[in-house]
Amino acid sequence: MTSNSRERLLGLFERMLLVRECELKLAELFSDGEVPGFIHLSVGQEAVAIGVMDALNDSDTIASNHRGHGHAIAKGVDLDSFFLEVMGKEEGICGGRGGSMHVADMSVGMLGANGIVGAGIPLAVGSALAHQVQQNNNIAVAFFGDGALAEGVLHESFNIASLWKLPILFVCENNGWSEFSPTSLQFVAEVRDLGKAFKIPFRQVDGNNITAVADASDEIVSDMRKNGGPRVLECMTKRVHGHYEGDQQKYRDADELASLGDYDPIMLCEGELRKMKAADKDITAIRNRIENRVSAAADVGRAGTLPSFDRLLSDVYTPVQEA
Amino acid sequence: MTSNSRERLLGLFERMLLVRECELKLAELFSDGEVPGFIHLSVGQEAVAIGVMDALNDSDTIASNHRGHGHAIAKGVDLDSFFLEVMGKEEGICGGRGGSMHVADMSVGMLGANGIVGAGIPLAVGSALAHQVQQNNNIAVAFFGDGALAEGVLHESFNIASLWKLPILFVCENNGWSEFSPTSLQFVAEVRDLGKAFKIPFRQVDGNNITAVADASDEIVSDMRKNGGPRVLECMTKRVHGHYEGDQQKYRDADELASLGDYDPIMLCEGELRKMKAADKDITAIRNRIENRVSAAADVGRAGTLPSFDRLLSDVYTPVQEA
Amino acid sequence: MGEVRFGQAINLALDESLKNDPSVVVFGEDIARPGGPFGVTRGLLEKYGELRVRDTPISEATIVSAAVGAAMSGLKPVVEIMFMDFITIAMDGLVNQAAKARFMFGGQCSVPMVLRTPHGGGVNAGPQHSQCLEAWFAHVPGLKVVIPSNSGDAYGLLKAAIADPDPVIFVENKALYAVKGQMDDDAPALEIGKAHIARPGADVTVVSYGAAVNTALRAADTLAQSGIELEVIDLRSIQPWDEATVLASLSRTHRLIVLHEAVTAFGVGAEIAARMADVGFDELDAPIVRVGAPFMPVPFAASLEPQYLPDADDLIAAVHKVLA
Amino acid sequence: MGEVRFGQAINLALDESLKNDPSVVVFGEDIARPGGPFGVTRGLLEKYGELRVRDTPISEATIVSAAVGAAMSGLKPVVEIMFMDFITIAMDGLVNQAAKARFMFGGQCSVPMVLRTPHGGGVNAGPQHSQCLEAWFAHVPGLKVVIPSNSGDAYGLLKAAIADPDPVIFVENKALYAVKGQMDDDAPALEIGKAHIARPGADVTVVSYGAAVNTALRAADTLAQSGIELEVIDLRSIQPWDEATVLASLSRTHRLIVLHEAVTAFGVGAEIAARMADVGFDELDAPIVRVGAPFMPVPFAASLEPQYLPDADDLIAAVHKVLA
Ligand SMILES: Cc1ncc(C[n+]2csc(CCOP(=O)(O)OP(=O)(O)O)c2C)c(N)n1
Ligand SMILES: Cc1ncc(C[n+]2csc(CCOP(=O)(O)OP(=O)(O)O)c2C)c(N)n1
Ligand SMILES: [Mg+2]
Ligand SMILES: [Mg+2]
Repeated sequence: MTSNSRERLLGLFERMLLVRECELKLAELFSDGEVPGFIHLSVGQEAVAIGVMDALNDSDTIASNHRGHGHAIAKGVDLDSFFLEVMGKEEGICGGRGGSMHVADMSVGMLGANGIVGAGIPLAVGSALAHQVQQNNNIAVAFFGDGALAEGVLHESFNIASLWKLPILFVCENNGWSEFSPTSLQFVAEVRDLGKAFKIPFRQVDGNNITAVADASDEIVSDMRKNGGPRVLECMTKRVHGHYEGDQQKYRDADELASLGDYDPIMLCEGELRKMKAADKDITAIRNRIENRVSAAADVGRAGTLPSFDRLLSDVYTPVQEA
Repeated sequence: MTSNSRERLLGLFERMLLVRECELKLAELFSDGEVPGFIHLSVGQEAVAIGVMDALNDSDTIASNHRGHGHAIAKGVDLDSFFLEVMGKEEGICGGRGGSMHVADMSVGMLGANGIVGAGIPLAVGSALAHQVQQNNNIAVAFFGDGALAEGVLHESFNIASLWKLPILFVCENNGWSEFSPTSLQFVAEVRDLGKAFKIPFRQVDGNNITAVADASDEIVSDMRKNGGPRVLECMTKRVHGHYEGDQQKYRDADELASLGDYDPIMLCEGELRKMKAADKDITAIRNRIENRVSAAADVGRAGTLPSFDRLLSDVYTPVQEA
Repeated sequence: MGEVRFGQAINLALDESLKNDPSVVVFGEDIARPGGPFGVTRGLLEKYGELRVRDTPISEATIVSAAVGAAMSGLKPVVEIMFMDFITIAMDGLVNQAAKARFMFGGQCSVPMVLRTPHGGGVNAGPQHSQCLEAWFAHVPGLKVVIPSNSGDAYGLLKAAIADPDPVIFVENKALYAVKGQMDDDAPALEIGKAHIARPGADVTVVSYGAAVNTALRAADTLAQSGIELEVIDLRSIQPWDEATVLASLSRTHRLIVLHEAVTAFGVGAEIAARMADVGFDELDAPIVRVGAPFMPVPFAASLEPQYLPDADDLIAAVHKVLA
Repeated sequence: MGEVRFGQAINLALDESLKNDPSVVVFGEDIARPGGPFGVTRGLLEKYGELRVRDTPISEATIVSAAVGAAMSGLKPVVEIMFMDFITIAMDGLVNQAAKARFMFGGQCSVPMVLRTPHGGGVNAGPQHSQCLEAWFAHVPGLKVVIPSNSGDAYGLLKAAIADPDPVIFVENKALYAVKGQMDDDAPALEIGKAHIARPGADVTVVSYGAAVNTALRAADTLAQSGIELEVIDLRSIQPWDEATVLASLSRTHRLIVLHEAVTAFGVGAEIAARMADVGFDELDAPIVRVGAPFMPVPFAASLEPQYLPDADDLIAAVHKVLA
């Protein structure tokens, strides 16, 4: 263990904590009525977003799903713009038109969260196609849950990606649930076997172990940049909050709910850091930094202005450039 | 080899020949301008339709695809009504509204050819669901080509059929081509591996060997009736004519085209029959019987009346029953 | 029976249909064990068992096409698509299979299935969870499209839809689920294709359907105070739609407005207006005005969605326009 | 350049776009090696190579959504859906992704893609290979829908569609592919949203698009012999559509007919008629009549399809009606 690896883990820890604290803050704002609509939190799954994104460049692209806050933050969406968007403000990254399920930031290759389960998968295929045509050595990543495995576009996308050797990484965040139904009642195949059938190299990792996710992603992504072609990464993880904020999760066993804490990727990471002899004060400093950063962003969110309707029509189509 | 098995094979031979002669007659009628639209012939693939259907009862259901003449005839659509339909006549099984790509006969469980690649697959899933709910011990069969493997509904249907243990037999007629493109440029997975991934028992047979198809189908179907659940049967076969009648097949190697005769299921079956010491006169009698039957049906087709438009509107919706 | 919520009325209609007809089955995402994303199917699994009430994987295309195949094989499936926006994934089963089977097979079979799905905004669900896409289906010969505006109609129309031999898209405005309304056990059965005059009035005919009918009734209350009487027609079904009732009303009022939540352009209102500009032309004393959503996706923000959604004020402005 | 076939005009526009803009890519089923089911993309693979011109598997949903993702990542994809009927499988990519991306992301990106697809009957292709579904897309904010009626327009409009920053559905009537028409190299660039007066006339305005424009022109020839002058407007694009040109024409003729091959009910004609019954009300001297297909799937038989398809006689009957 080098201080190098400790520094790296501290960085990953901080970024996971950022996602966590942002989402807990959103939960708070939501229950205060400051977030319209509904939100899906990725609490407990932070290691996936942070671990995978650790391997990417800004020019790589990702397509996300309804549970996309972590992906957006990890890919580098400006925090203020993120809060402003989820809170439905004019200064939001999408001008308040999309909200939680549609956060996107083209400037960092975040092609959008998505309200349609599975829809991000073929979008990412298209993005990978663009990278291949442009020969820019970028890769595209599709993030999707175990529930999305049942959608036909997954199958089509695996096939086309493999057939065309597209630079796409399929990341399945398997948290065992799709809404209120367990995966076992939803999908009979193992992702591993699908990967094999479509001749796409597959890897499964403990999605609550940030080092495991980050290391696997690094290896996979450098391999992709060297050798091209698609890859599948399945991250086994846990959804801690309800499907959407406010969902009481009555459909889950008390035992299962009680055990969730044992899998908390941030806690596990902190344990790891302590084993590595990370200094208390460093960890505390990180906690403080994140807390300040998040509460500042939430304040910015609160202070944002409500979007005015008048400008909307002009964004349905691209305005004609004046010659 | 029993005389029993020879009788059986003679029966299968006769039914394959029926499909063949019907299609060759259609080709003739088509070039005479007596068949509107376009038609897709299954010449060379007859063993699949006849072999699978040999295992089914009238109360079993099938959903077919664009290349469905053989399936329809094998399932028992009345020959006159079949010709009348493909030729667009009022007395056709569908009143001339559907034609070649939409032959259906509910009275024999033929739920329709289909103009949409892959669409028959989930229809058959629904039919299997009905059998399961009604606990009638019937099974449903989906016939589809290798090209349909790339459609997402295949994946969804495999999953749901396996999850719900539906009595459905998925029959992939793999003829190596989808329209003008070879399977190798279309689909990277083996059906076998997909079956395995979805935990559906799989079998592959030489689809040009009628005995192989019929025996496998008999075994599979009796197993299904006893033990329930889905099965996959892949029949390796050859498309002899063009994708549609009139297609010159310039995209196929001369060698490949020249070799097609070697795989002819009817010729192979006749060879088998001769090995079994079937009498020449029996085979000749069959040939004559079929020729007469088909030319009589074609004559009926020619003599059919052109549908009149006035009745059409009344079939868009089910007429209200008078009390 | 008194007052029941819209969602509960649907639940009751499903329950009764399952009880009275063993060929009725219900399936969809999270509708069985969890009782439905909006609680509409609660209790059905417990009563009718796993064979007839099923949770499905997230496979909309196959769910809908399987319903078609099941309907062709002796069942009457009632399937749910969780948000109407997701119907984009399931169009083939509806449009190329369910709608055409009877016609293209020469009347050999019917396809007795119902697809229930919620449309509409009002809960800040954003551009992919708020659309009103019913005009698409009204354009497809072979489909019926039913859209109730209140609990009693939801109950009666859903029973009629399930009993109907042909495929019916049954659209539920999600903002209505919690709204209470009168439901009478002994109300006469409702017939698909018959409109209801929700409020008679002599001055302007307002044709509407679904939740927008309630908007129209509110506007009518307001306008009545200044002596303007709206005749509010609740179409109840938009395919088929009750042209005779609309034309008769227009012949009394000579002024027509169509109101719906869907985008105005190329929406359901276009057909009503176009038809009346033909067969009702001689009755018209004023331009036909349509009130609907502007030509844009449904925006998310709390400040935007209410302005996007057509409301009573928009209708009142239109009334003043046709009376000008 | 003289006379070229409609299909060849499209080929030329694709060729030129591929040549001039390295970000243009073309993909679809059997479009590369085989040159397209109608031969429209012949030669493009040979000229521009496998990276930019690709055959796809039969996976319409992914083909279209991949085009959206590619368009968001720097390409200008032109994809083909072999028959418009198959677009039912690819609706999500168009409606929930392509159409909404720009708006719901607050204008951060455009989605410069074109989806080419043939619609229409006339070749006895039956109920699942003949539909005209363009009204669906005209109802979806964020999409543009272009439908040329002749070779010259096909060439000019396809180039405009590919250059357009937003998603365009480019609809080609399959009965036109072999039809020859004038194509001028030095014709001015065409602008999406501008209609063309295909024939001026004082008596009745006939608004149409696609192949039906030619039907209108034939009817106009016939009627001219009895002294009735139709003004035939070729919309060229139905979303956006050129309301100003239609209104101006109506203000001259005071009579309006809309003609298209699609099913009349809830079709494109409904919007044109509805709009004119509002903004053009004072100009109208007669009912607005729509001529389109009856409310049924497209029948297959040789005796049925011609009666199903709206033709010059149907239009002439409508003209007599509005002049009565
Ligand atoms: C096409 C579509 N179908 C259904 C839904 C409703 N829905 C939203 S999330 C979800 C479950 C998704 O499960 P999974 O993919 O495992 O993601 P998770 O919520 O577990 O992160 C469903 C059914 C949807 N948004 N889109
Ligand atoms: C959804 C859809 N996409 C494309 C087509 C056009 N098409 C008709 S048949 C065919 C190839 C099918 O190949 P396969 O399934 O192998 O059947 P085969 O023709 O070989 O019997 C295609 C692409 C279609 N009819 N439906
Ligand atoms: Mg999940
Ligand atoms: Mg094939």
